Amino acid sequence: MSRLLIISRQAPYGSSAAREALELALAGALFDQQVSLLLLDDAVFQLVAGQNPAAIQQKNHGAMLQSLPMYDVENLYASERSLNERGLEPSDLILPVKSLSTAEIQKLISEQDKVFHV
Amino acid sequence: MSRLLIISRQAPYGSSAAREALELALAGALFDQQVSLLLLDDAVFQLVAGQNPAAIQQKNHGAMLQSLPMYDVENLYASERSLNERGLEPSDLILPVKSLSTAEIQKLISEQDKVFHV
Amino acid sequence: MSDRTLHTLNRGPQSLSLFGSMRDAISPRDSLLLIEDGVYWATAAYAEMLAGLNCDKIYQLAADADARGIQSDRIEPVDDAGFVSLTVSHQRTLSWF
Amino acid sequence: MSDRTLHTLNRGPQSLSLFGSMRDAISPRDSLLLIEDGVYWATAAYAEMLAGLNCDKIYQLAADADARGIQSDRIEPVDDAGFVSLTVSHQRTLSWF
Amino acid sequence: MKFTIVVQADPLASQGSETALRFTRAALAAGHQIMRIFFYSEGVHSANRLALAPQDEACVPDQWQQLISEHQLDAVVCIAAAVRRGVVNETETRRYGKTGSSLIDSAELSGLGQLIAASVDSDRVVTFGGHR
Amino acid sequence: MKFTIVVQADPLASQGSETALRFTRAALAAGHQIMRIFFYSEGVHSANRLALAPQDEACVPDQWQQLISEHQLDAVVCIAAAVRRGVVNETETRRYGKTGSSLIDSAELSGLGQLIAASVDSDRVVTFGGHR
Repeated sequence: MSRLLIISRQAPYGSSAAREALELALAGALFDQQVSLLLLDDAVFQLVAGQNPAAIQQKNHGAMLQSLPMYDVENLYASERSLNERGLEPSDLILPVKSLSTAEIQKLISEQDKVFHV
Repeated sequence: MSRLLIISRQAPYGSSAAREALELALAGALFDQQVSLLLLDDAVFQLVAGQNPAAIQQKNHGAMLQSLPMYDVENLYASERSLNERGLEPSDLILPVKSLSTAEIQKLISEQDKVFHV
Repeated sequence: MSDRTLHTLNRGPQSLSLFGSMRDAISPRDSLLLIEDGVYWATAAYAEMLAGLNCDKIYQLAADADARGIQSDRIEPVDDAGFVSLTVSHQRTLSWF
Repeated sequence: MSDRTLHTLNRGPQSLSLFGSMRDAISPRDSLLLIEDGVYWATAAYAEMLAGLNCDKIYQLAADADARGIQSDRIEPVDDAGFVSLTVSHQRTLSWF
Repeated sequence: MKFTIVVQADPLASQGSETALRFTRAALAAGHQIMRIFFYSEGVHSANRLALAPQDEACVPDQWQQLISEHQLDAVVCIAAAVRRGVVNETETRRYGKTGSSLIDSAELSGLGQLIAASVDSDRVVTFGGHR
Repeated sequence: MKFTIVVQADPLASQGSETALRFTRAALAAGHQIMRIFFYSEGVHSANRLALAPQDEACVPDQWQQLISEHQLDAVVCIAAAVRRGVVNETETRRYGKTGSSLIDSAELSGLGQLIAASVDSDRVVTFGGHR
């Protein structure tokens, strides 16, 4: 079993990047790898509660994120700095996320076999 | 004759954006419009002297910029702030450019019939 | 009619230099419409940066704010018809992306 | 062999938040390779920001620096073979774009 | 008023092409005239008829094809930007010794002059950009 | 060493696909093994055989086709990312009720599992990204 880290840096909806990061994480989990997902910069907006993309014809990204634990993507991380800069509190978020300091981000990366950035 | 402003914000080579901005400026001039080109942010790197893209199989962007006056694109502008932040002096540049303050950028935009950003 | 430019901005707060160039280019009579990921600038954390823009009115595209779960009472929402109206009431549109 | 990550960065100085995330993620034993528009970080104006990175060595891809007219004596150039060698000598590669 | 719509956004990588679709529909509904829709830069991918979307997803090129046909709009795809990106008709692929086509029926390949001409004749030009 | 190369860059909008080509050639020249080249996200446009370039310019998909064929490399294009972007074979277009194809001969459409499998079996994974 390999340890795979997927890094996402993009907000949902404005581009397909957030969704494609999620799909790679799911693929890793479906192939029985140990997958972690790390959200940096505007990607932490993926966690915002109350998303309703019906009017822009897209699928609810928040709901897709919520389904990750069901597919055994257990490790969902976000940059503490990115969350703080955007004023996002745990109560604003659609699911719990582990907030990481820079030291913890560095440690997480050093523990991986492969790191993807989508 | 319409006054058309083309804004570019991208460095050369890393993407096709810089080149496509230039091609739109040329098209405007060939169709006898009064064309201005404004370089902001990393786009001021388009002006750097001594470009040699042979090894990356691309055309010399600096040489394309130098040809603009021949095609009657006479108004080449750059943000003073963008140039200063990147430490670019007139002697570093492949051709003379009018350096604009924020007030001058605002005035330039207000004088245009149409503004493009490529 | 006074000469005014409508600026649109479609990227979020991580595109800080894009915001900076837009700030340099916007004039006191101009308006700004936040679209797509640009609506994240309407969140409370960026209220001060938006307030620092030397422009007239700021709007957000309602469908994009709704999609992203953004609630902002301070920024006026417009629908697609309102977007069209804004391009009509301003002499030119400048899209920042 | 000590555990090291090779970071590549392909965007220029206007992508400041990308640089910031890379800075957060880079470790003292890691290396950074500037590629494509990333080589603009090797210019004098950004020397202080590069010096502030808490990492081991910094390289630039020679073909990209040449293409852009960037001369930087302080940053070691590597060719494509050197890029491959760096990916071999580091346990993993993380691409910032 | 007369509008020129410029689409520079990749329909997948960015939301801009979909925003442009909604804007164009709203402008038509308000009684405005669309002089031309011009696809440039990554926007040319919006005119790729081979793009396929699952049934529960929007297919942006199909939507452009439908909107352009329904209102008989003038739609031009920048030929220089398009051929390099594989958005082509049979004439172009044959010219380069290949076969096949991918351009939607309702749009034609032409030069940047078509953008300049439409812009000059329009009251407003609205650009929908992608990610840079 | 065994490498997996991930291409996520649009070959026109970004330089990343060309950098990946150079890297792959250099890795082969150094005697390394390329387990798989995987095209994902905007990188799938690198596998569009309909892309046409003027004679004095590089055609990135043609170069990939040539490199993959010459060294008989394993090249996979993410099917979900590709079909939405119009990089398709006849099987896929027919499935969606259209006709035509645009995928280079030397690559096949398959799922993200092919990226995971190759990555796990490789010593190194190197990603070439585009603009975001």
